[in-house]
Amino acid sequence: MKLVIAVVRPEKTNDVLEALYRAKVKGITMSRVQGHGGETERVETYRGTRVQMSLSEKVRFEIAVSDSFADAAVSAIAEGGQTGEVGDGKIFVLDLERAVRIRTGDSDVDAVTPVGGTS
Amino acid sequence: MKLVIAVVRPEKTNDVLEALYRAKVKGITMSRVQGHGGETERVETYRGTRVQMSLSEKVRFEIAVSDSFADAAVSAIAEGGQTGEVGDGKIFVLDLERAVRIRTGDSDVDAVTPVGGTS
Amino acid sequence: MKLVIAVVRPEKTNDVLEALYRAKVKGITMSRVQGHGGETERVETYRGTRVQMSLSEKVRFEIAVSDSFADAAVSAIAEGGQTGEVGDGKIFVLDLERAVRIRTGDSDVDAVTPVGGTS
Amino acid sequence: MIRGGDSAWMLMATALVLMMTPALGLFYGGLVRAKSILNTFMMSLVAFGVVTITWVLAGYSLAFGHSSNGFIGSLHFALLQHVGFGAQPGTHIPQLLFFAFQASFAIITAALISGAVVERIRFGAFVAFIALWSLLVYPVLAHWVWGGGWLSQHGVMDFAGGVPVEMGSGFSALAAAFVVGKRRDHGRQALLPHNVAYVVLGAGLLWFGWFGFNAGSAFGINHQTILAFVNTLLCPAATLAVWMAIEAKVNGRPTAVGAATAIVVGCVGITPAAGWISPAASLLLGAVAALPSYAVIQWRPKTRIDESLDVFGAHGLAGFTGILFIGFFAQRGWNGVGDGALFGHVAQLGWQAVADLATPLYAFAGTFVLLKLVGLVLPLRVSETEEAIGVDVTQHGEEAYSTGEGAILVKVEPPREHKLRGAAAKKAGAAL
Amino acid sequence: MIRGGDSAWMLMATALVLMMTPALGLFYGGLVRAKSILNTFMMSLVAFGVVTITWVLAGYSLAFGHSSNGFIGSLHFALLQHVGFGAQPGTHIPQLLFFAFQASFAIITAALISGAVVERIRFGAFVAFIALWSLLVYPVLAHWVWGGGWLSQHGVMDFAGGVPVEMGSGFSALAAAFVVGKRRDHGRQALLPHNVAYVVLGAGLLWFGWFGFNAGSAFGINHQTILAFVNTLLCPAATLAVWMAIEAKVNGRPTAVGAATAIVVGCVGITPAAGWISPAASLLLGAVAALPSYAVIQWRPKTRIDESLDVFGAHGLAGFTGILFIGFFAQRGWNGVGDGALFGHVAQLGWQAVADLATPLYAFAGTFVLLKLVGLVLPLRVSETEEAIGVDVTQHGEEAYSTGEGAILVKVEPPREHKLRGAAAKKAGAAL
Amino acid sequence: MIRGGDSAWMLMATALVLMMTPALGLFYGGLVRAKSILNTFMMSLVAFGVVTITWVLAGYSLAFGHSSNGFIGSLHFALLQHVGFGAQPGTHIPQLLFFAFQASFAIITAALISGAVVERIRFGAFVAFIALWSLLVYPVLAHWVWGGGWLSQHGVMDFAGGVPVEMGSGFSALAAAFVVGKRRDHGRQALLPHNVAYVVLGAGLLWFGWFGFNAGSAFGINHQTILAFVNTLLCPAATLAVWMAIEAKVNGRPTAVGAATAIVVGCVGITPAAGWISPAASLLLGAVAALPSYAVIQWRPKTRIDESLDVFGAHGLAGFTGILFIGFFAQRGWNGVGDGALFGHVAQLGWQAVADLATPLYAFAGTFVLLKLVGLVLPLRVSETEEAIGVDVTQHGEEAYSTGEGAILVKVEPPREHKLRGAAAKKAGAAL
Ligand SMILES: Nc1ncnc2c1ncn2[C@@H]1O[C@H](COP(=O)(O)OP(=O)(O)O)[C@@H](O)[C@H]1O
Ligand SMILES: Nc1ncnc2c1ncn2[C@@H]1O[C@H](COP(=O)(O)OP(=O)(O)O)[C@@H](O)[C@H]1O
Ligand SMILES: Nc1ncnc2c1ncn2[C@@H]1O[C@H](COP(=O)(O)OP(=O)(O)O)[C@@H](O)[C@H]1O
Repeated sequence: MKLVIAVVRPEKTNDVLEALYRAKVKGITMSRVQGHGGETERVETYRGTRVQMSLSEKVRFEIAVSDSFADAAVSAIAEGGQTGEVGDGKIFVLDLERAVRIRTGDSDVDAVTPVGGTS
Repeated sequence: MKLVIAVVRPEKTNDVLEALYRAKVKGITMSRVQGHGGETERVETYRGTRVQMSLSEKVRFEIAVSDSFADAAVSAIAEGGQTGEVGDGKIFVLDLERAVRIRTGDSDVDAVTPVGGTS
Repeated sequence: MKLVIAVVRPEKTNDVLEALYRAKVKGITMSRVQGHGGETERVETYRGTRVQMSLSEKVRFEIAVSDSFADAAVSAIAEGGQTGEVGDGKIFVLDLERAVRIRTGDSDVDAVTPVGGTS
Repeated sequence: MIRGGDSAWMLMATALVLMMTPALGLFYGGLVRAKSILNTFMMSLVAFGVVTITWVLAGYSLAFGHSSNGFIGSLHFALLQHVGFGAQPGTHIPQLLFFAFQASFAIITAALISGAVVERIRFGAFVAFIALWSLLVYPVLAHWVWGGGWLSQHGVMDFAGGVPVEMGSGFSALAAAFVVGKRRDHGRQALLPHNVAYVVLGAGLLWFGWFGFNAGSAFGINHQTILAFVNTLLCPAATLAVWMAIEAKVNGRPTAVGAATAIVVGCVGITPAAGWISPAASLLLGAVAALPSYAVIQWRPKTRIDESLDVFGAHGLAGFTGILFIGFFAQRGWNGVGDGALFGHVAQLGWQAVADLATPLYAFAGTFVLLKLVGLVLPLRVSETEEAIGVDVTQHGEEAYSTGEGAILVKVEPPREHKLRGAAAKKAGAAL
Repeated sequence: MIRGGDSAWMLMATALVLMMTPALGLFYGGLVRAKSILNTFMMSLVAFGVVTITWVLAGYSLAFGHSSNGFIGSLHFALLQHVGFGAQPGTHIPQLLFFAFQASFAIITAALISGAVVERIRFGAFVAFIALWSLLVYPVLAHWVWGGGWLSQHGVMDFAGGVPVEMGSGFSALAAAFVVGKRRDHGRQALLPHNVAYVVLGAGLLWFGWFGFNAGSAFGINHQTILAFVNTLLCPAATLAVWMAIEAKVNGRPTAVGAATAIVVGCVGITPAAGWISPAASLLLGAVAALPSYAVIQWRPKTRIDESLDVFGAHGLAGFTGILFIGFFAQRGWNGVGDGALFGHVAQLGWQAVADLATPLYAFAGTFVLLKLVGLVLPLRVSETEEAIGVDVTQHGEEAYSTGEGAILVKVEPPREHKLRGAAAKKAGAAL
Repeated sequence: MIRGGDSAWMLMATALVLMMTPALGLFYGGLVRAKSILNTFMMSLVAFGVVTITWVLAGYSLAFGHSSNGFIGSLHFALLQHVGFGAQPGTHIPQLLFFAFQASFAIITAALISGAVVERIRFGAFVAFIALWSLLVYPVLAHWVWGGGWLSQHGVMDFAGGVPVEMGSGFSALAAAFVVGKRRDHGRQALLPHNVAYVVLGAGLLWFGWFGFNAGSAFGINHQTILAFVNTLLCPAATLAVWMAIEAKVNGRPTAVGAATAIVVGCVGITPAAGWISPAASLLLGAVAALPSYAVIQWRPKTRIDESLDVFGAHGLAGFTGILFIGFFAQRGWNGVGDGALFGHVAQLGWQAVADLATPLYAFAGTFVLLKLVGLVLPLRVSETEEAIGVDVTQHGEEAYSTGEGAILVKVEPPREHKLRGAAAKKAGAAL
C-alpha cells in the first residue's frame, strides 16, 4: 500500500476532489496548510509594520491506496490541481505498511482504496 | 520505529486521547482535518445556493512509537475511536527511519514512546 | 529522498523558517497542530467548568528533500527550534519513494530540495 | 398629554431593548460550541419573530388589559384594539409606544430561556414552546406586578422586571433543563465556549441595552429615570469588582467569561431595584447579588443539571436577590414612592418575599407543564446522532464557519425534494 | 421653532442610521469568503468617507435645493451654504441636523450597492463610481420624492426611502452586476458565507439602526414617528415568520442566513410605508414582501447573474413591494395625510405605480452609464489571478485573519518604494 | 430647571459613551494576537468596574468639586454627596446625569491607556494602576479645563476632552510603554492583528458612540450640540479620505486597519474642537489631523518603543492637533462664545498652546511616577515564559477560541487549591 500526500492550491481543491472521485478514490483526508515554494512573496502593511509574507495558503491531501491504485491517484491529483503557474504544489508517495479500519478492525488493503472501498 | 497516523471522529478525540494515555503513549501530535469516506453527504442551503457537503470534520493523530509499541498504540486508537458506525476512520502505520528530540538533539528511539518517554 | 516532519513551538516558527531558508531549503509545507508531550498541563476555568488542558499549540513542518539534504534540514530545524525547555518538539524522517511537481509533472528528485529547487 | 422629551427617550429606550435580543444571541452563541452557534443565535432571533406576533394577538392584552381577577388581564387590547396615539395612563408617551416598549421585554425574556436548552432542543419544539409561553406565562407574571394584578395591588416594587423577566426566565430555564434533559456530553466532556470574544462583546452590548431597559422603565423623563440610569451604571460595576476579586481568590485568576457573566448578573440584580433604591444601595446590591449567583454557577456544572448557559444562576437568582433587596433598601427619599424595611416599612419586605415565592412557582410550573404538553405533540430533542453532528447542520442545514471546500453545487433542484423531510431529505441529497 | 424632544430624537436617529454603515459592512463581510471580508467591509467604510464629502459639496443641495424643474435640485445649499441652526421648514429641528440625517441615508445607500460586486471590483473604481453616483443618481431620486420633485408634486408617498434608498440601491446593484460581470467561480464553485455569526449580528445591528432610519423619517416626535417605530417592529417580525415557514416547507429547515435576510427584507418593505399604514397592514406587508424577495433570492444564484449578495432581491424588490403596498393600504386615520386605493383614493395607487416604474429605470440606467464611464478611465475588475488570491491581499495588502507565521518584518524601508505601484511594488517587495 | 429634551439626549449620549468601552475592547482585541485578545478586552472591561467605583469615591469630586487652587477639585462631591436630582449649574439636566456622563469619560480614558501595554502587563498591576490614575491624573486634567481649574480660567476651549481624554490617555500611554518596556518579540517578529474584522467593527462602534461623546458634551440640546454632531460626521470623513489617499500613494493600497485608524484619529481630532469650529473648518481639521498621526504611526513600530496599539499616535497627537487647531479656527459666529487667532483673537491660540504643553507634561509624568510606584509593590510584567504562552492563558486561565479537544474535566475540586497561586496552582493542576 502507498500513502499519497499532495499539496495543492486552495482554489483547485474542488477540482482535485472531483478528479479523485472520478478515479474512484473514496477515502480522502484533507487539511488546510501553508506552503513556501517558488511563489512570489507578498508585502503586507499593518499600520507601520510592513511584512513580507513568505507562506501561501495551500490544501494538503492524504490518501492511502493499494499499490496498484497509486498511479491513478497521483494522476488524478496532478490533473485536477494543475494550472501551470508556479505554486501548483507537489505530490509525495510513501510506502504504507499497514492500514486499519477503526469501525471494523479490518487490517491492510481491505481498509484502503479501492479494495474494501468504503462506499 | 513506526509513525502511526490515525483519522478519527472529533467527538471521539478525548476518548482516543485517554486510551492513548492509558496505553502509556506520551508523545502525540494532533490536528483538525476534513475527511471524505463512506459517510452520507449533507445538503446545506445558503440563500439560493444549495450545496452537497462531501467532507466531514475529523481529527488526525500522528504518533511516533518504537516498533514494539506500535500495536499498543494502534489498539488504543481503535478502541477509543470506535462507534461502529460508518465514518469511524482509519489508522495508518508507516516505517520511521529516524526521530530527533529538538530540545536535546537525541536521536532515534530515545525520542519516541516509550523509551525516553517525555514525562 | 526523505520526508522530514517536524513539530516545533509556534513562537519558534519564524526562527525555524529562517534557518531553513539559510540552509537553502526552498519547499516547505506547514500547519498548526496541537501536541501532547512532557509539558506541564494547564488548568483553565470557564464558569463552573474546570478543565485540564493536555494539548499545547505547535507548528508542524513537512519537507521533502533529497537524501543528501536530509541532514541539513534536520540540523536547521533543530537549531532554529531549540529553546532547551521541555516542549521543543520532535523531528521525524521517513523514506520518500516518489515526488511529483504538479505544475510540470516532473517526478522524483527534480521536485524536491535542492535539485530543481523552485526559485 | 404627550411630551416630546419623554417620547424621545422612550423611542430610544425601546430600540435599545430590542437590540438586546441579537446581543443575547451573540452572548449565548459564543458560549456554545462552534457547531451550535447558529441554532443558539436563531433561538433569540425567532423569539423576535414569534413573540412580536403573539404580543399583538393577545400577549400584551393579557398582561396589561384591565381585569378584576388579579391574575391575568382581559382581551381588551387584543389585536391592538384600543391602542393608539393617546397618552398611556400615568405617562406622557403614546399607548403604541408603551406597547412597543413592553413588546421588547416579552421578546428578550422568551429568548433568555433558550440558554437552558441549547445544543439539543428541536428548533420547531422551541418555537412552539415560546409561542405558548409568551401567551400563558410571561403575561401572567407581568400582569401580577405591572398590569394591576395582585402583587401590584399589594405594592410590590419591581421596577424593570425582576418578576416577569428575570425570575420569569430563570426559573423557566430551570424547568426547561429538567424537561428537555442534559446534553449527552454533559459531565463527560468539557463543553467550552467556542468564542469568548463574542461572549464579552455580547455582554457589553447587553449592558448598553440595559440602560434602555432599566431607565426606560420609568416611561419618560423623571427622577426615577435618572436614578435607574445611574444605578445601572453603579450596580454591575460593583458586581464586576466583587466577582473578579472572588475569582482571583479562588482560582488565582479572574476570567473574561466571569467578567461577562458578572456584568450580566449585576444588570439583572439592579433590574427590579433600579428606580427604588439609592445609588449607594445600588453599589451594595451589586456586591451582594454576586454571591449567590457566583456560588450556583460554580456548583451547577458539577451536577447532572444541564441548565447549559446558567440562565437560572444569572437571571433567576440575581432577580430573586434584587426583589428581596428592595424590601430592605427602598427609600422614599430617592424614589418618591415608598420605603423598605430599613427605612421603617417592614410590610414592603413581606410582600417582596411573597413575590419571590410566587414567581418561581408559577414560572417553573408553567414552563414544566407547557413543555410537557409540547413534548406530547413534537419530539423535544434532536436524535443522538444529530446532537453529535451538531444542531447547526442538522436543524438548519448550515455551518457558521464554512470554507466552501468539498462543497459541490447542487445544480438541478430535485423535483420531489420539497416533499422530503429530515433523514429522508438527507438521503435524497446524498443520492443526487 | 426648534423643539428639544424632536432634536433629541433626531440626533439619536441620525447616529443610529450612521451606525448602519459599519453594521452593513459586517453583514456583507460575513457573507463573502474569508479572503474578501476586508475589501467588502472597506466598501462600506469608504462610502462614509466619500459620500459625506460629496454630500457637503453638492449632493445635499441637488437633492433638497429648491428647483422648478422637478428633476434635480439647485445648488442653493452647496458647500453647506444657507444651512444653519434655524428650523428646517416643516420640522422643529435645525437645518444642520436635517442635513446630517439625510447624509446618513446617502452614505448607506451607496454602501448597499457594493453587495452586487464584491470579490472582484477594483477598489479605486468603486470609489470613483460611488462619488459620481452620490452626486448624479441618489440626489435625483431623493429630489423626486422628498425635495419637491415631480413625484412628490403628485403626492407619491415614500416615508423613509423606498425610492432613493431601496430601489435606488437595488436596481443600481443589478446594473452594476451586469457591467462588472460575474466572479470567475460563480456557478462553478460554491461561494459560501465564511462567517454566518457576522451575518446574523450584522442583521441584528441593521435592524436596531432601522428604528432610527424609519422613525427618524418623521423628523421629530409626532404620530407618524410612533407609527413608523411600531411598524418597524411588526413588519420584519412577520417577514421572519413567513420566511422561516417557507424554508421549513421547502428545505425542511429554516436557516440562519435566511432569518437574517428576512429581517432585512422586512425592514426594507416597511421603509417606504412606515408612517403611512396601520400596524395591522404592516404585519400584512411583512408577509407579502417576503414572497417576491424569497423567490428571486432562490432563483438568482442559479442564473448567470452574479449580483452577489442579492441587493436587488432584498432591497430593490422589497422596496418596490412597499411602495406599491402604500397605494393600497395608506390610511388617513393613521397617517393623518391621505388614503390608498382600499380606502377610496385610487389615484394614489396610480402614482405609486409610476414611482415604481420611473425609479428602477433611472437607477438602472444611471448606474449602467456611470459604471461604463468609470470603466473607460479605470479598469473595473481585478485580474483573474488577483481574484483567485483574494481581494483583501491584492487590493489592501492585508489579511483579516493572520497568525503572523511566515511573516518577516521588512526593516529598511526601500527608498524608492513610494514610487512603485501594484505588481511592481510587489516584485520590489519580494526582492528585498 | 430640568428640560425633558435635554435629559433625553444626555441619557442617550451617556449610554453611547459607555458602549464605547466594550467597543474599544473589540478594537484593541482585534489588533493583538489571538492568544491575547481576552486580556486585552478585559483591560477595558475592568476599567468600567474600577473607575466607576473610584469615580464615586472621589474622582468625580476631584474633577468637578469647587476649589480655589485651580489644580484639583475639593471633596465636596465625594461619595456622591450633594449630587441629586437638581439641575447641574449651567445646564438643564440633573446633577446625577451629569455625574454619569462624566463617569463614562473617565472609564474609557483609563481603558484607552491599556493599548500601550498589551500582551505583557500583569493584570493585577494594571488594575492597581488605573485605580490610582483615575484618582490622581484624570481628575486633575479634567479639573483644569472643565472643573474651574486654571486652564478654564484662562478660557481654554476643550469641548469634549482633548486635554483629559485624548492627550491624557495618549501621553500616559507613552509613559506606560516606557515604564513597562517592550514585548520580547517587538522588532524581532511581526506582531499582526489576529482579526481585522473586529478592528473595523470596533472602530465603527467607537465612531457611533463618539456622537454621544462629542454632541453630549454640550450637556443638552443647543446650537453647540448640533454643531458638534455634524462636525463628528464631517471630520473623520475627511481624515478617512486623506489617510486612504496617503496609503494609496505610499503603498499603492489603502488598508482596512488604516481606515479604522483614520476614523478613530478623525474622531479624536474633532473631540476638543467639536462645538467650537465651523463645519468647513472641521473638514479641514480632519485632513490636517491625519498627517502627524499617520507619520508617527508609521515611524513608531520601527523604533524600540513598543507603545503597542499606538494610543499616542492616534489619541495623544490628534488631541494635540485638535486643541491647537481651535486656537486658530474657533469662530464665535458658530460657537456663540469666542474666536480663535484667524478671527482676531490671538490670545486664544496662546492659551491653547499652553494647554498643549502642560497636559502632556502632567499626563506623562503622572503616569510615569504612578507606574513606578505600582512596580515597587507588584511586578508589572508577566514572566518571559508567560508572555510566550500568552496572557490569556496565564493571566486568566482561558482561551478565546477553544475547541474543547484535549480538555479533560477536572471533577473533584482539590481542597487546597484555593490557597495556591500562579505557578504553584499550575503545578497542582498538572498533578491532579
Ligand atoms: N520539498 C517540498 N516539501 C514540502 N512541501 C513542498 C515542497 N516543495 C513544494 N512544497 C509545497 O508545494 C507548494 C507549491 O510549491 P512551489 O515550489 O511554489 O510550486 P511549483 O511546484 O509550481 O514550483 C509550496 O507552497 C509548498 O506547500
Ligand atoms: N484511504 C484513505 N486515505 C485517507 N484517509 C481515509 C481513507 N479512508 C478513510 N479515510 C479517512 O477516514 C474517515 C472515515 O472513513 P470512512 O470510510 O467514512 O469510514 P469507515 O472506515 O467507517 O468506513 C474519512 O472521512 C477520511 O478522513
Ligand atoms: N512520539 C511523538 N509522536 C508525535 N509527536 C510527538 C511525539 N513526541 C513529541 N511530540 C510532539 O512534540 C511536542 C513536544 O514534545 P515534548 O515531549 O513535550 O517535548 P520534549 O521533546 O522537549 O520533551 C509535543 O507537544 C508533540 O506535539
